[in-house]
Parts: sequence; structure tokens; C-alpha cells
Amino acid sequence: MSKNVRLNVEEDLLSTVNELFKKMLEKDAADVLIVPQDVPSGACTVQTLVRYPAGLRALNPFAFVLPSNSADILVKTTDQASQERIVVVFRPCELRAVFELAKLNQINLDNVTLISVDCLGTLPVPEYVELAQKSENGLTMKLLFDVQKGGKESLLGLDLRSACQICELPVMDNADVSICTIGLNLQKEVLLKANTPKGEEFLGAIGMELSEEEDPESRKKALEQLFKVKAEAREKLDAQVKEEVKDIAGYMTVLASCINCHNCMKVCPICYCKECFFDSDILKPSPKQLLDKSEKRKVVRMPIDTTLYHIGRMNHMITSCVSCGMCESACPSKLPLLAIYHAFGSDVQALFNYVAGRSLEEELPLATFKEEELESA
Amino acid sequence: MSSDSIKSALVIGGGVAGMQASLDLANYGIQTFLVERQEELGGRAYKLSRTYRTHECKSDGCCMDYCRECIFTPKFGELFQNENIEIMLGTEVDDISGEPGNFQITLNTGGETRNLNVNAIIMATGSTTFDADKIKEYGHDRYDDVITFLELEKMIVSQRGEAESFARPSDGKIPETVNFLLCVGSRDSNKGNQHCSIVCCTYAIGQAKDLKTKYPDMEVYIHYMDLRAAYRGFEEFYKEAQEIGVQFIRGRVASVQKDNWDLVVSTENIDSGELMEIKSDLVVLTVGQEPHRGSDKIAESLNLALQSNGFVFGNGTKGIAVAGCALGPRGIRYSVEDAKRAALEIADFLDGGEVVEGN
Amino acid sequence: MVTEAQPKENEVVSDDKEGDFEPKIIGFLCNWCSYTGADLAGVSRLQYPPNFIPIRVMCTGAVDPVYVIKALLEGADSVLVAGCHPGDCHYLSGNFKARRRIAILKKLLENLGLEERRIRLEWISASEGQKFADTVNEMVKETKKMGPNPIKKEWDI
Amino acid sequence: MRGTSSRKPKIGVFFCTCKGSIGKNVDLNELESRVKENPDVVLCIRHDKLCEKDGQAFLKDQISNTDVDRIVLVGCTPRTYEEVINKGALEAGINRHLVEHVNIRELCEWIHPDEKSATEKAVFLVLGSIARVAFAQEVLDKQVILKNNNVLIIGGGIAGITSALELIKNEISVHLVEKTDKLGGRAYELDTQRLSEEDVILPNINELIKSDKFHVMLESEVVDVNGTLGDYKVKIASKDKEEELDVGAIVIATGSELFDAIRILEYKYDDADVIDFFELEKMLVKDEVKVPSSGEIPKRINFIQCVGSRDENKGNAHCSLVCCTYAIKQAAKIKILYPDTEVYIHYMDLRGPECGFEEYFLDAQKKGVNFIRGRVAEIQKDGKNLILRTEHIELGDIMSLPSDLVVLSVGQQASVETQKLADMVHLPLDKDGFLGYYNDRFEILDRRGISIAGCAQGPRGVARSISDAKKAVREIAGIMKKGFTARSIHSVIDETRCAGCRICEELCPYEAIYMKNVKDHVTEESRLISSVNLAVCQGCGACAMACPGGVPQLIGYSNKEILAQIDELI
Repeated sequence: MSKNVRLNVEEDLLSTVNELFKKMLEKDAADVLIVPQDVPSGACTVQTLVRYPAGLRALNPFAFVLPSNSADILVKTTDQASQERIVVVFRPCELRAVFELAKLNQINLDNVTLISVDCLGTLPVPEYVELAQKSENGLTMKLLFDVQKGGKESLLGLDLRSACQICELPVMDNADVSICTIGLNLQKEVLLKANTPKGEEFLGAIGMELSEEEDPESRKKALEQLFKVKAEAREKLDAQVKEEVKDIAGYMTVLASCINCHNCMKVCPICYCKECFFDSDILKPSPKQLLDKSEKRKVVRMPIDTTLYHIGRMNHMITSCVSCGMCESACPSKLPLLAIYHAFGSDVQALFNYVAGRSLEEELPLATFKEEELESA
Repeated sequence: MSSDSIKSALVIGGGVAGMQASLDLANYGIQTFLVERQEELGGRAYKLSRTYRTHECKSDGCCMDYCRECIFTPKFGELFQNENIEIMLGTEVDDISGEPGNFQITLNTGGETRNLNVNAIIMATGSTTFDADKIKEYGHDRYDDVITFLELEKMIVSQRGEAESFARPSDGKIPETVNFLLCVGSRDSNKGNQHCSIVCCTYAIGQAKDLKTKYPDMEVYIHYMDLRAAYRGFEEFYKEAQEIGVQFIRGRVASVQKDNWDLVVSTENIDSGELMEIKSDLVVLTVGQEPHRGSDKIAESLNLALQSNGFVFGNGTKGIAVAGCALGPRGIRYSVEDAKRAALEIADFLDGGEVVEGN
Repeated sequence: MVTEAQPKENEVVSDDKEGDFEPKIIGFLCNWCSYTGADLAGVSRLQYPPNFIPIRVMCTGAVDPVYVIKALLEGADSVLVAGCHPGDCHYLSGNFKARRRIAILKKLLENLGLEERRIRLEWISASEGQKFADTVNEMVKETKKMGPNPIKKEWDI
Repeated sequence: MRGTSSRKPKIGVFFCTCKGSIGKNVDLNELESRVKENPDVVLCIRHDKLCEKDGQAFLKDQISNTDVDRIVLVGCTPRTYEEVINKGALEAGINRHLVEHVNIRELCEWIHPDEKSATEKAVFLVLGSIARVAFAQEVLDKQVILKNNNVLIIGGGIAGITSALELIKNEISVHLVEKTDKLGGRAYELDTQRLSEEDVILPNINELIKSDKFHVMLESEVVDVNGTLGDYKVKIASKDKEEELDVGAIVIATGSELFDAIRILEYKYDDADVIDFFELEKMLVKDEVKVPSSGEIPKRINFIQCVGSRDENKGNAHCSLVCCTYAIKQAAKIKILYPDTEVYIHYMDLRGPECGFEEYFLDAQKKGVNFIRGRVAEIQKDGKNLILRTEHIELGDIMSLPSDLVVLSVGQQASVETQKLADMVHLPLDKDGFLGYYNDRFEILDRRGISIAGCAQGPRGVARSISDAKKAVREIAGIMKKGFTARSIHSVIDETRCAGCRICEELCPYEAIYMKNVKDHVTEESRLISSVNLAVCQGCGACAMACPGGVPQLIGYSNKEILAQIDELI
């Protein structure tokens, strides 16, 4: 059972959490924070690197927007020799990506304290921006109360990103520390949990007294309800996409609008290669080859190798896909990439009893093998 | 010996040992002359349909059971390619004189003589197989369907890939009963040689197994005295043969005779004590090995002593090494090992102990 | 491989019919076992249909699934990946690695409606010339039954 | 070497008819004319037997008379002649990686009787290889010089000692680790003069100890091996300390161990008067044999053969090869010492792989040694007397033989040390637990700088162990002094593109991939990227497949080449 502490909300939730993080810097429990803050206009929320307390003005880890998967920031800020103590606040999908990337040796977690927040989902970025510009201050809190209650009035009829609708792990209980909001009276309190010794030590360092209290009933219930809704959505989406791409023709129809921009790869937190295989010279045909191909095949659909790219990329990273949905958000042609990756990925990951990003201990399916397995293959 | 002069060696015998020794010598940078009496390299081993796990085999399960292609043919290629090797076929050694480091050789190719100076000699004259005709009671000289194991190998090779069936010599029928007689001419000081030829058990079992696998209904008997094999893995080999139904009968066969149309193998089963008469469509005599004619002469001119069984003693003078069956009956694996060792010895001698990196 | 025009869904293309459809099968054979097995099939004159075109690779563990995808997208009707039996890999464990990759790929393509049997992973040792010939025979038969690679019906490849 | 970069490839296609065995089913004329249509092909020519001397001369001639810069050879399986042809091409100035072999004999000619389809398939095969060779890159063989050229010998038995002496003769420093407190192993305890067919002269241990190049560690054990040829780090645990040693190569001479006869309960090895052959040998060296319990000269001695050998249930499946010879010689010697003593040898089959065995056997029979065929069922104790119960297979009798002394000819089995070591150095064991499996392939051992000598690879006698050791060491000595050439097919890593995920490191079966620290010259970021140790890389391509980015590539089997070939085949 993890140790936890209830944090009383003084003024409001956001400022309470803002103070909490300030304390981390003031008490020298961290050198640098990586935390989401609202931009001054309030139109969006972005990740920031904060080294001094003064830099913490509008911390907002609960915003209903995720412009990019922040796992990449840790790739860029840590290396083998990293010494600085970094504290990050990430959403569960970002944390899952962090775990995968750590296993892929792209992130050095030695001096990183991972703090997760419960996530109720995010809206597509343009729609959120529009909504935020229309709303008065306090949009995040309004949405938080509203969505938690199951209502969607404040969303003005908008839907969460499909990745969020089907999210399997909206709460992560294996980050060092988790900030729990679901099922709590956020006007009064928020729950901090230390899930690892590192987390306990960290909370101790900023003066928290931990106890071993059970989750409140209301949280258990709320979570149960949330999981149920997500599972239903998941089932529905999986079935829908499997129907849509049930054969090659369906898949090719979906891909027909792909403009081959490779944005899905560029925003994918898991795609860690320095240069994508499918961008490399290996696959670039010479003019002659291309024209020869048209002779051989009579017709060649352009851009060439789009299908190869999509199936190939899927083959490369599907075992590590954490279903954050960044690919789909970034796709200018609105291809249902998240849906496809999720539907196929859960099948593939099931082969190895693996869930991408679930934990640091599970071995990457592609980096190992067993002598006794897949005998029927 | 001055180190910059080109060193040379003569290899007598182009069987598997001679071939390996020549290749190794050449790779050590020694000018090598390979002399073979026959018109073809490869010796007895090349005539086999296949061999059973040798040094040359890629032991990673990659055997296509076609040793001629896999082991020998590439080796021929290498030999004929190698700049350091001169091959003389159809050539006999007439005379050897001189001393280690400086031998004078007289060679005879179809009446033409050639003189050669070499620094060292490897004797790989091999052995020959016992003449089965000498044991009258087995009828090799009288009956078409009594053949030696080498003749059986030849049959297998020539029939491979062409006809599906395996035909016995007399009438081309697929034999229903085959008897293998081991120790023909071996361990028998009266009619043959006293020594054991070591490899025959393995060959006979291999051939029996092949036949039995291809024709599961065929009755295959092996008549043996002791089952011997120097190679590890033999035990499993033997067990496999038993499992697929090859029958092993201990005892020396008394005679093979014709009873009207059929060959009859008469023997006493020593284990059970009963006298047996087995009707047989094909009898295979697993003849042993004995010293090659003329090898004693070469040994003498090299001052090498002979063993009681007529084979050469290996540890002779410096600058002379012996490899393969000239030392006594052995299989391909040991022959190749021998050859490698012999080539090393010679290279060591010619280098004065200096190490030259092998390939 | 010739696609004159985009056929309507479910329309039977002329070369679809079993019998006159000659499939093309690409095979990745490991140098040590399966390629030698194929050689043995040749040496033993074991006939099999000429629809099978081999590519020699050092090890099945070196067969990048991209090759298989590429072959299928280019219009191969089936793909064979053949290597040493488990435990016999010349490079100790290449075949186990291949097994994982191929399993993943199969799952993906299965989801895309491509018959799982279009990709086969077989263990064929150097002495199994007969097994090699049998495998090819079987694959040709099976592929004929499945019909041409549906990818060929699409324009883009 | 001809330059090949950034120019249009000039491909020469050579057809070899293999002395006319290709061309009956494949229409070579049609094939040639189809190949000639390819604009990259500048030469298309036929020969009867390219692997032979004049074929090679022809090949060289054709290459040097034209501006061909890469060749495709169409003929038989590359499994047989690849090396020969590559060598020929190299002599003509064409790197082996710019040569492609197309096998239309085993894969076409011999299996497809229909000319049209056989030819069609051959066309695809040849065009595929032409497409592939167009992207081939010239790679020169790399010479690897070793960092460290000391050699570690594990095991101080006869094989280890011979190895050490041979290496020292070549001025190479030797560290020898022996688990017991003295050198020599079993061989020096044997009455060798009489136990081997030729007079084996055992190497002189004193000469070894005197050498300043010889460092011995007694009562020590190797506990960990890391690194590779030229750079091994070996952890050695002694009684009170653990130390690490840097060596360049390793000779495994851990020997075998004798089967522990106590495992076969019915032979009562725990009885004082039941001994194994090795204990008898120690008595025979002193020219006397006494019954241990009474100190008297034995009147009746029974030898039991195959104790723990050829017996999968209670012992080992394999035959230990030397025990028959030992037993016969021991029996004969007892007969010389005590002509009145009755000596029986109970055997299954009499085996002696070395020449002269038959003479020993006959000699023993002449001296009055009795040979009884059959596996002894059990040894009973009747008061003070031992009684053997066995079936005489030839007579079919069940016999009860009283005996003063029973000698168990125990076989050899793989030692625990060998098995532990095999694990440490990643060498596979054969089914009997020996390192015999790799004995057949000298090259592998030398590439990794690990050689095996003596009984560690399977039971053998003293003479063979000595010759083994000499062979094992000679190759190592050469490499230690002069370095070696890396395998021509190996992996290369594009350092700029490596993201350092280490999947290739995990999947490399030979630990040939190691992580190297590099500093990005722009960002100053230090990161670990993969690097290939050419001494160890065997060229399997597992790393190439492991990497999603296609960063490691196998020479001659790169993605570019294979994808080009696939493109052409369909």
C-alpha cells in the first residue's frame, strides 16, 4: 500500500499545487522542474523548464489540452551523465512513453522524480484554444468539476481526443508520486501518493507527513465508473476500426488521403530513431527506378511507399505504442491512426503479455526472445 | 636452413590425408608437391556415398549427406587453385634419398622420370581394403550378389538421383533381405589380418540404416564380433539403427552359400547359442583395411619402422611425417586430424620452430 | 502483377481463378540450413513448382520484417522465411528472434485482412531437402487456393 | 582495386555451365539475351567450369580486358564454390563483396523440367542479383591487431601443460589456472609407458615452471569471463582472494572427470576392495597390487568395463574409448607380476580405437586373462568375500564369481568446470556435455580467441590430448603475434544515425556489440552508441534486424541491396 497525504486546498486547487511545486525548489528538493503552465493569454498550456520559484506562475497540470507528448523533453534533457535533479509532472500517457523510452535507453531516470496526475482527458488542440479564448478564467477548474461529475456542458459539445476517450490507464500508480484528483472534493483537498521509496523520500523532503490511508470510497467509485466508460469506448472504437480496415482495400482507402508528411512519426514519442528508416536513402528510388516501376506495373500510386511506411512503422514500434494519440492529433488528413494502432497494438502486445509503458520492469518484446514460445508460428 | 629460401615438401598420396596435408602446407607458405599414383585425387573416401560426421563437416546440422559435393569437391577446387601446390597424378615415387632438409626424389609418371629436391616429406600413402576373394567361404568370387561395402557405396552413388530403386547386381531386383558381415579379413590372423579396422562397424551400421530407412520392409542383419567405433555419437547411431529395426547378430558367419536360387548365410548366434541360416538377397562384406602395396618400400627408404601389422610407425625422423591410414586403419576424421598435425610438424621443422600463422 | 484498372470490390479478376493463376512466392532462406536444404532438394532432383524464388540471407534472424512487407506490397503472393530448427541456429539464436518478428508481422497483416498463411516461417534443416520441396509444393497449392495477393488489386503499392 | 563509387555500375555476368550440366532445362541463350537487355550489364559471357584453373584464368582475363567493376556469377550453389570464385575475382581486382552468386543449378536446372518456366525463374534470379550487386559496396578486409597477447590456460593437466610449453616456446606469456594444488592432472599418475600405443613422452613440468613467461595459479578457479579476442578480462577466485587478469586469448583445457562409481549402487564402490582403475594404476606404478582390506596379494581379480559408460540410465550414454585399452594392459601387467592370480575382464564390446589394440588383446589372452562378455549385474558381499553376479552372454549362464579385488573401469565424463566455463564463454555443449561440438570448426574458436584442448572436448588418451593441445595453441600463437583479418562479412554501424537504444546489443548472440561513448560535436551531448567488435562479429545480421532505423548493416546483405533484389524479383 502506497503512502499518501491529503493536501488541503487553501485558495483554489491550482494555486495550492503551484505553491507545492514552489516549495520543491525552495527546499532544494529539485534543481529543475518540468511542469505545464498556462500561457499568459490562457489560450493554451505548455510544458516549461523552471529552475527558480519565480518562474512558477500559472502551473496547470490539469488543463484539458496536450499539445505534445512531453516524454520527448526528458530525452532532450537527460543523458548518460545527467546529474541535475529533475522533477516532472506528466500525464499517464506521457509517463508510459517515459517508461518505454527509459527501456530504450533514451532517458536516464536516475535523477528524475516522476510525478503523475490523474487525467480526465484532453481536447484536440485547436478546439481547446478556441474554447479557451471564448471562456473566462478558470476554464480548467470548470471542466475538471464538470467532467468529473460526468457532465459535458462546459465542453460545449466537444469530444475528447479519441485517445483520451479510450484511455486504458488514466491514473498511474507507479510514478514516484501521483497527484490524485478523481473522486475527491477538489474544493477542499487533493491527494498526494508516494508510490516508490524515491517518491516517499521526495515528499518527505518537502515537509509532507505521510500516512497509510485507504483511498476514499468516492475515489474508488469514480475510478470504477471511469474505467467502465473508457472500456466501453475502447471496445466500440476497436470494433469500428477493425471493420473499417478489415481488408487491405479498406486500409488502402484510409491511407488514400495520406500526404506522406510523416508527421505521425515526428510527433510520436516512441519513434526515437535519429533518422527514420522510411525517411532514409535506403528507400529513395532513383528517377529511373520509379519510371521503370510504372512500366512494370502500368500504374503507380503516388506518393510512393506510403503503405510501406505505414505498415513498416507500425511493425517497428507497435509493441511500444502507448496510445497517446499524438499521431492522430498531428495528422493533417485526420487518418484514424490512434484507432488503428490501438486496435492492432493490443493484439500484438497480448502475444507477449506486454502492455507498453505499464512498468519499467517488463522487458521490451523486441529486445529479447524466449526459446519456448510462439511454437505454432 | 636460411629463412628466405623457398621451402618445399613432398606429399605422397592424394587421399583425404594427403589433400589436407598439402593444403595446410601450402597455406603455411611451403611449396608443396602432391604425388598420387591414381589418375584421380580423393582416394577411398571420395568413393563413399557419404561419410559420418568428420572434421570437415559443418556440425551445425547443415549436412546434406552428400559429402562428395560438400567436403571433397571444394577441396579439389582449392588444391587445383593453390599457387603453392603442384599436383602430379598417375605418378609413382621411384626413389628417395638424402636427409631431412634435403631430399632427392625421383618420380615416375608413365615412364617419364623427374627429379625433385624437397626439404621435407609427408607420407600419406593410405591403406587398401582386404581382398574379399581370399575368404572363399563367403563366395565373393562366385556370387554376383555378394559384394563388398565399397561396391555397395559405388552402387549407392551411381544409383543416386536417377532411379528411385536400389537394384542388386544379379537381376536388378530390390533385395528383401540384406546381410552385412563385419570383420571380413579383420581380427583373423589365419585368413586375413590380425588388427581391427575400426571404421567398418560405423560404415556398416550407416549403410544398414540408410537401407532400412529407405525400405522399411527390408530385413537387414548385421553380423558382428564386437561393435566398435572410436567416435563419440556412435552409441546413439547404433541405438537409432536398433530402433528402426536393423538386427544385430553376434558371431562370425561360417559361410555364404547358394541354395538353389538364394544365398544362405550360416552363422551361430553366440549370444543365444543357436545356429542360424538366413536366406539373403544381398550380402555385403565389410572388408577391413590393410597396408598399401609399396608403402613398405617407401617406409624403408624413409627409414621408418613398420608395426607388426605392416602399417608404418609414425614417430620417425625429423622432416618426415606420416598421416592418415598409412599409420593404420582410421576414418576420415582422424585422417584429417593426422594430416593437420603432420603439416604442423613439417612446418615447424622447416621454420626451425618459428610459428607461421595458419590460414 | 498487372493491374489494368482498379477493379470493383468483389469483382473476380481474370487471374483470380484457381488453376490458371500462377502465384509468385518469395523465400528468404538462411545460408546454413534452409538454403543448403534447397540445394539438397536440387541435388536429389526433387521437383517443385517454379513459382518459388529464393533469396539467400545469412540467418533468419537477419530477415528484417520490412523485407517481407516490401515483398508483399510489391505483389508477392506469399512469403516464406526458412531457417534452422530451434536450437540449431548457426548463430545460436537467430531463429528465435525471427520467430518473434514474424509473429508480430503476421498479427498486423492478419488485422489488415491478409491471410495469415501468406507468410510462413518454417524450420528446414540442411538435410531436409524433401521437407523443403514439400513446403514449396504446399505453399504453391495453398496460395493458389487463396488467390492472388489482394494488395495487387490496389493501385498503390 | 577499381573505384566503384558514384558511377554507373558496370556489371559483368558470367555463366558457368558446370561442364554442361546446366543448360538442358534452362535455356541459356534466352537467359543471356534477357540479361543483356539490362543497361548495367556490360559483359555477358559463358564458360564451362569457372571453378577450375583455366576457368579462373578466363575469369581474370575477361575482367582485366574490360572495365567491369562488379560481377554476377551464374552457376552452381555458392555453398560450394563461393570462396574459390571470390578469390579469383579478387586477384583480378574485384572485391568479394562486388561478386554475386546466382544458383541456377540446384535451384532451377535440376528441379524444373519445364524449359519455359525454368528459364523464366532463372531470369528473375539473375536480374535480382544484378539489381542487388549494383548497390553492393566495396569493403576491404580489416586487419585487427590485438591489445593484449597473453594467453590464459584453464586447466593444468596434460593438455594445459603442453599448451603452455608450446606458447612459451613462441615467447608468449602464459597464465595457467588450476583448480587443484598441483600441475599434471591424471596423465602423470598413469603408468604411461605401458598405457599408450606409442611411447608418449610427457612434457617436462619443471621446464615449464622455470620459465619467466609462465605464471601459475593453483587452487584457483575462473569465475567470470568478459571481453573478446585480444581483450579478455577474466576474474579468478583463489582460496583467499579474487583477482582480475587481462589476457588476449583463452585455452580451455579443463579436461574430463572420472565417473564416480558410487553412483552405481550395485557395484558397491564403498567397499574397500572395490576400486576404480585409477586407484589400481597408482598401485601398478609401484609394481605391486594388494587387496586393500587385507594387504594380501589378490588371488582373483575382476575388471568391470563400461562403469558409467554406454548407460544412459545410471551414467553417460557415450563410450569413453580408452578404458578397454587401460583394463587390458592393467590385466596383462597383473599377470606378469602375479602369474597365479586369476584375472577376468567383463566387457560389453571390446574397443580400442588405436592401432595395436588387437595385439594387446591377444597378448592378454595369451597371458591367461579371461574375457567374459556381459554387463555385471551386481556385486554381493558374502562375509568378507565379494561375489560378482553376471550373465555370461555367450554361454547363457548366470555366473557367480568370487573375487578378492574388483576393479571398476570408470569412464570419463564432462567436468563441471567445463560446463561452467562453456556458459561463461558462450560455447554450446554437445549432448554429452563436452565442448566437442565446436571442435569440428577450428575457425570459430580462433576468431574469438578461445581454443579447446584435451579431454574437455571428449574422452581421449594422453597422446591425442598432447597433439590436440599443440594444434589448438599453434593457431592462437600465430594470432597473438600477428593479429588477424576480420571476417569479410560483418556488421557496420552508421554512428551518426545510432540512437543508442541498445536493442542490437541485447540481441547480438556473440556480445560483439559494445557501447561507445561519443560526444556530439554540436550539442556537446555525450551519449552511448553501438559499435561492432570486429574480432567477435560473426556476421549473422541480428543487429541489422534489431534496429528499426537500419543503423547496423551487414556487409553484402544491406537493406538497400536486399530491397533492390526484392524489387526485381516480382
